[in-house]
Amino acid sequence: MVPTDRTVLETAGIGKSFAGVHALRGVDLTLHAGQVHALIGENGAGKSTLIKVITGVHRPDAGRLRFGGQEREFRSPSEAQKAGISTIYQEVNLVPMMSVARNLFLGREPRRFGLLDVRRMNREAGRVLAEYGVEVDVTRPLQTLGLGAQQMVALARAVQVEARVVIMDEPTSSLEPREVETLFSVIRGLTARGIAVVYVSHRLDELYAICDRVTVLRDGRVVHSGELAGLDRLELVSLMLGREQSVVRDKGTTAFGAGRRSRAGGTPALRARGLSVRHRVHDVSFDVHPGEVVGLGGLLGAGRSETAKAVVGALGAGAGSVEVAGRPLARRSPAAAIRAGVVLLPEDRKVEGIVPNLSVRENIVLAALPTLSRAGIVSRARQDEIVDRFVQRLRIKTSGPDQKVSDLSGGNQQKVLLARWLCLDPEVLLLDEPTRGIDVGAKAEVQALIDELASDGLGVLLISSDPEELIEGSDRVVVLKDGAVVGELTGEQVSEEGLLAALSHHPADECGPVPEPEPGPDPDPEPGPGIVPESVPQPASDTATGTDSGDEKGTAR
Amino acid sequence: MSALGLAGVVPDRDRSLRLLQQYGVYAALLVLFAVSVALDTGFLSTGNLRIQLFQVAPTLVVALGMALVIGTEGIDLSVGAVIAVSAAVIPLYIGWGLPVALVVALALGAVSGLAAGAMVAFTKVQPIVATLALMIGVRGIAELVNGDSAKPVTDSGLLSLGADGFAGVPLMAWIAAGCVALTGTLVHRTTFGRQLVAVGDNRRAARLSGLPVRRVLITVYLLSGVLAALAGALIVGHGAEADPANQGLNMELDAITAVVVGGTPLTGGRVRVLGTVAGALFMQLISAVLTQHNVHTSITQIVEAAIICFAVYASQERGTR
Amino acid sequence: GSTTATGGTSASAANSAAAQQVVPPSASAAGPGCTYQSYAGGVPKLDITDGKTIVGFSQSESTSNPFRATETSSIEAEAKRLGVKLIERNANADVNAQNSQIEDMIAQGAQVLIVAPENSAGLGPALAEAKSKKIPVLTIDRTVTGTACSDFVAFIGSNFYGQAQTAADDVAVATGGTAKVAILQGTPGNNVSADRTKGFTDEIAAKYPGLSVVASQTADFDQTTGQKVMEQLLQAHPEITAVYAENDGMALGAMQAIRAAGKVPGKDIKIVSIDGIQQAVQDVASGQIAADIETNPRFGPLAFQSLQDLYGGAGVQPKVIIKDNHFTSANAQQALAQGLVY
Amino acid sequence: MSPTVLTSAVPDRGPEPEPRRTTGGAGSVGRERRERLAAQVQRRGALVVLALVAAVASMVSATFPTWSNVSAILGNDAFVWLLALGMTFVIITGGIDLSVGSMYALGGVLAAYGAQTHGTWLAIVLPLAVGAAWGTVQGLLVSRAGMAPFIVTLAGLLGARGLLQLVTDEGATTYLVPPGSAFRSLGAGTWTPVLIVAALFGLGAVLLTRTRFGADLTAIGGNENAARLMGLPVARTKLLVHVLSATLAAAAGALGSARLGSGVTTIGVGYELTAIAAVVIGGTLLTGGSGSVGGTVTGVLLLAVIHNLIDQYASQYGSAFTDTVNGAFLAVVVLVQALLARGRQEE
Ligand SMILES: Nc1ncnc2c1ncn2[C@@H]1O[C@H](COP(=O)(O)OP(=O)(O)OP(=O)(O)O)[C@@H](O)[C@H]1O
Ligand SMILES: Nc1ncnc2c1ncn2[C@@H]1O[C@H](COP(=O)(O)OP(=O)(O)OP(=O)(O)O)[C@@H](O)[C@H]1O
Ligand SMILES: O[C@@H]1[C@@H](O)[C@H](O)OC[C@H]1O
Ligand SMILES: [Mg+2]
Ligand SMILES: [Mg+2]
Repeated sequence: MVPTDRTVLETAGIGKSFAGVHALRGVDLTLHAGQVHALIGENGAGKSTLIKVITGVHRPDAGRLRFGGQEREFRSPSEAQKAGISTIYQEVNLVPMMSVARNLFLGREPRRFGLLDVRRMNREAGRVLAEYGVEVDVTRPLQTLGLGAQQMVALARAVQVEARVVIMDEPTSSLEPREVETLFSVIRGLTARGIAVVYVSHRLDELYAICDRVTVLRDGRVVHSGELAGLDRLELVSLMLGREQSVVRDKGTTAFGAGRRSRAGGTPALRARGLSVRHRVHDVSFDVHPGEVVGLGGLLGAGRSETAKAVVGALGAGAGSVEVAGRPLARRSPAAAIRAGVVLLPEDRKVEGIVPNLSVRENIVLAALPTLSRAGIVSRARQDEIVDRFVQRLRIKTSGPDQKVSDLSGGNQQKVLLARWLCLDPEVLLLDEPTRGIDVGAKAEVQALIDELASDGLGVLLISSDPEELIEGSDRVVVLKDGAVVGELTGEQVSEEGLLAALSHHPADECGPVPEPEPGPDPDPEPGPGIVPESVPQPASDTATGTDSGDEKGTAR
Repeated sequence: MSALGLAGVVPDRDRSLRLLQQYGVYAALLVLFAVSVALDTGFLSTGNLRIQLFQVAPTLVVALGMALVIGTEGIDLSVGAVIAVSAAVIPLYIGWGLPVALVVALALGAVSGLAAGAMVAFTKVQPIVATLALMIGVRGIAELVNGDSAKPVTDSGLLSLGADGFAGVPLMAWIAAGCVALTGTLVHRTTFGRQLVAVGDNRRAARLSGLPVRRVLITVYLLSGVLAALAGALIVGHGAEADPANQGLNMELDAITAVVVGGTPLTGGRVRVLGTVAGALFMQLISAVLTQHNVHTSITQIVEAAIICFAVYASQERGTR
Repeated sequence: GSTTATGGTSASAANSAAAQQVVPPSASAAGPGCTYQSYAGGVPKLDITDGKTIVGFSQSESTSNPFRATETSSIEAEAKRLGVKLIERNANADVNAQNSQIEDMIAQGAQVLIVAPENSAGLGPALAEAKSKKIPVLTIDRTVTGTACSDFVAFIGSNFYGQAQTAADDVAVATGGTAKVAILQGTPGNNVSADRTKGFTDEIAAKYPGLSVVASQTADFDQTTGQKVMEQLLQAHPEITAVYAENDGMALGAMQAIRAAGKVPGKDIKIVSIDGIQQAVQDVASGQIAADIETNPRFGPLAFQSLQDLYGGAGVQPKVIIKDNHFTSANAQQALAQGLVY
Repeated sequence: MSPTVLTSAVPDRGPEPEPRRTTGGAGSVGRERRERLAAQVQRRGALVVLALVAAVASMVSATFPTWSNVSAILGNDAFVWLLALGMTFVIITGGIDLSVGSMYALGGVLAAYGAQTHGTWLAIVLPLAVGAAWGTVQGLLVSRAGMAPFIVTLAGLLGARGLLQLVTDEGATTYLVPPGSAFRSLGAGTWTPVLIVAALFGLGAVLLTRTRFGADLTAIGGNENAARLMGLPVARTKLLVHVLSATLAAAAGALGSARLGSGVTTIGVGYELTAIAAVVIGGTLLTGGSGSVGGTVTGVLLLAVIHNLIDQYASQYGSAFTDTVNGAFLAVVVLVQALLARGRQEE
């Protein structure tokens, strides 16, 4: 690989607190040219804050920043950008109503005679995005894309810039393995050109696949910094969580138990028939039985999120019918669905989930309010009881129930949303990327929780871009493609190979060439091909990765 | 970077900034009051204070409704016209007794509010245009209903509502205070209040969380209409005349100013009831002082503009960087 | 699209009973009047009562003001009486709108225009358009800048400056020449307000050293605002003994404020006002208002007479100043009884 | 940063990933075209309504389609439409400018003052300079002090009126544009105003759709935070947008006074609301992020046509009736448009 020891960026003693919350305390970080530096830690550890301090979004309370051999302080993101630091922030930060092409080129549009060259812009945008595996009409508003595709656009945008440092805050949280692979090859291209990359992710496999060095943050402090190669997963996790390795050892990549069996008999908890949403979902039908976890599989933009939304009637009047425990849902609206016991944890927590200016408490009880109040007056005691219970149960890291939810870290916001739904005691849970952006510890807890809820008789529909989570968590998997069901995996078929097979299967009415499922790999009986495809050269330091996923799987069973 | 030295200081500055945001309106109000008294000690006389309460009450009542609407990220330009409708029907029904006239006026306010709410909730017309259409049309209707021109009102009940006091404080002020208490309870204690701010803060999330978004929207416009109609009755009572052509003109801007000066952001998701009271009082004091000191209209307007900017700047939320 | 005016019901009666009287020529300019031959180099002769000629009437402000309502219905009633085809517009106090409305009446076929201008300045485009189409324009109630018998036929209306002088005289009489006066001004920027302020202050400066103006604030010709402003002024200046209101609405508001301050209008504080609407004249009769100077809005008969003079050869004087009534305790009751008040 | 960087962004790698299609099958091409057509109709709802109203008007009224009627609308209203042009920019950034009505009046007074005292050059320079300065102050308060545009420009509405009254001696002085002044020719007739205004709208459209400034302001309205994180010049753009709007309003007032022949002090009251209505009717989102100059043209024309019709048919029933019809018409127009646009948004 590229031999480097050139320091590009260096922070010393960075401290930052928000209204009494110490988000960062004395953080030192050193980035080397041509290396990928992993930044990891629990939710709320301070990763995003550090990135925002470096790039001029926040002003540090203490500490120094050296960049390109000089002491610097960026007063705005644009200053940092001009200096050569390109950043993909944690939540997709693009302009939803503008076209895909416009978003890609904002601020550096090609011009001709002083005016924007729109045709060239669209042409180039189409070409660039195609290279990233996103083939869409680039004149469409960005918001019509799924979150994953939006993330790819943000990525393409960030690496277009001539930069010396590229920072990626959870770039893969909504990506499928295939997109992750695309991202990796992009990163390799960057390091080859001597660019330093900061990589934040809660998916440990990714770190081993791509990172050279690692810095672990805990409660705003650096608890470890060094070569990644020398650390095994267990050490890494125990560093992050601040717990003994022996305690951590019992947890695998996923915390789903193997005890449940599909219970296909009886009245389904949820019965969806012929769901259609204009242009997006076509005649989708499926059942979810009590105690069953049904996965919804598919590639980016397959229409999984839309299917889930269609179930609760969030997309307006579409065709199809929904029955909950045998009773048809007469009105199709989120409110009606919730009353019937069907709740949806949306994928885009920023846009569709949190109510940013309300407190943690108010966000948690938001949907449960009517049941917590008498004659329209809310009972404070009953609220507090619920809030306390869920803050503990989900280990929500907050300075208190009165903290503004938008001030929580991304992962903790996600937990608040989960709490909002769980405190309703629903019959059917529709979970769209429930562990998106959640740290390993919490992820395991959420997964265990899903298990537990299912064993208690809930029906769960699980959407996850993490195939491992999908496979291990689901009793059955319904596979979608272009908004239609293309297959269903049951029993032994519920495996990554089965998923790939279903995805490559083509319904009869389709024409055109049959697409290859993945570039390269044969359906491999060995575990974990979806996570670390063979086409990815393993990092040089790789001792753990090759066997890693296998090991983890082993421990999980 | 001198940040190291600052480390201890920054949180304190943060804190005082936040305090300023929280209590800035009240501080500004106090300062202004002190200035008024310093300029003329007669300002403290009960007679003068009564006058200020008389004048602020209708604006405050309207502003409360406006604050609710603004909390949902809306705006209601029709309040002035609703005042006019209220003024138009009171003389027509006062013969049946004050209660009947009041009920009719409030009901019409509710109808107008319902129309605004329905447009906003069902057809997604932007609030500013929906209520602009009502602002024009409803005033036209008020003038049509009224037939001719301003009418004197002589009903003793209504006049006493507009001029008498209880415990030395004008009835109008008591009524406004009652509205403040109710609005405060509604916003801070009830499910509805919580839903209102959620709808204003993130409507999509509110909808996906099963909140009755439409009902909330319709209700706030309806309340705004009813409160405006009530203000109309107070204005008619205080002025002893009903003039649908002129009463309530510019009231929408006065109310919005009071709300915003009081610290409620126009972007929704937050309602400050007491702040609105302070905002209304603040604006009242400014105009009182300037009028009483016989300042020219030109200077009055310029000074008002400057003070609004200053007050809002001092009390606005500033992002902590 | 044109319609024959459907005049107000009671307006016709009032129209004749209290129709405008012209101030004797000494006050207005004498000399050869304006005729269709001399107007802007000559315009076609018309018979406005032939049932075919279209007369356009442009009203400047909302008819919710009794002055405006009476003015409009007076024109409509007279048009109906004469069998004139009338089309009309209301500009709602917007000069731009008044320009386009006048032009659009021209497009609709208006051959003569009666215009109540919103302000003295700003009707240039409409007047130019009319002139280029050889359409005479008669202006009523407010003046416009320009040349009579060229840009417009003539002006018919009150002398606002003179009204204000009379008001000052009335204040002096009512208070015995010594008073602290508050002025409630009309809408700022409006030339009626300007004249009514200047006439008043000029007059007391010239004649009444005992009258001092302690406060002068605008109340936008509006009753509610008049009350508010007066309430404030009474707090700051308890010594006020007289109020001059530039229209009746503000006077009515001031009375309410005076009562609320525990004083008696007409006794503790003398009020003089302008316009002469019913409600105010009743208060004159009951002694609460000292005097009210009329602004007579019944322009119909005089306006159409002037148009007939324009085409008939008798000619129209450039400035036809009307004789406004002057209501005092002596004649108010009688005027009310005779239906001379609008 | 040249766009050529693009080519090097993605490194070569083995097999190209299988491109994914949004939609399956061949029939999808036609569907997408239809979809787009529908979207166009929805987006241009105001144009559809305008066409309908104009068609009906031409059928029922003999005067409506005549040139003299059209020129009565165009000549007198066109300058005022510039307020809506400026407003379009402000609204697309997610802001609002309530001061334009007062600024329009102030611009007119200043121009007349300039023409009367120093001649045409001052009549042009003075209002533009004051407008730009006023817009700068408002823009700074919005962009640097982070204040809500609504409140800043509401204060501006008051303040500019106050300034106007100060300049005119509380409205007592009226400045006249001397009859022979060359300045007058800027506002005379029908064609001059129309051409000036059309040119400015054309420039506005280019500015909005074909320059970085236009792209930046749209992005700011769409997601200000993202725009900031993307490194766009947020503060500068917001400042410029307010300068643009105030300057256009002052220019409109100046041109208006060239037409009216004087600086009318009472003019412009409530024009801000009409301008906002025109912009919004034209399909620009009040919340920012999306809008077009063409839409605003449609909006102003639609309002002008409606007023013209109401004047013709409702005037004889009095101003109260006219107001009622006016409000009802506006409500119907926005409702129809909202219904047309239905289904465009997801919820
Ligand atoms: N603007 C803010 N105001 C107050 N507190 C904040 C703010 N931003 C972050 N915090 C707090 O700082 C801490 C660190 O948050 P940060 O977003 O950096 O975490 P993170 O490591 O990125 O977590 P995640 O993995 O969940 O994204 C958290 O406790 C969070 O609540
Ligand atoms: N290549 C693509 N990648 C991503 N999204 C695409 C792509 N092509 C089209 N889209 C659009 O993105 C939207 C995504 O739909 P939806 O969110 O339901 O999909 P999803 O299966 O949940 O995918 P995601 O993981 O992106 O959320 C669809 O409207 C689709 O048209
Ligand atoms: O009061 C009247 C005013 O309202 C009108 O506009 O002009 C004439 C005045 O007398
Ligand atoms: Mg983070
Ligand atoms: Mg999805």
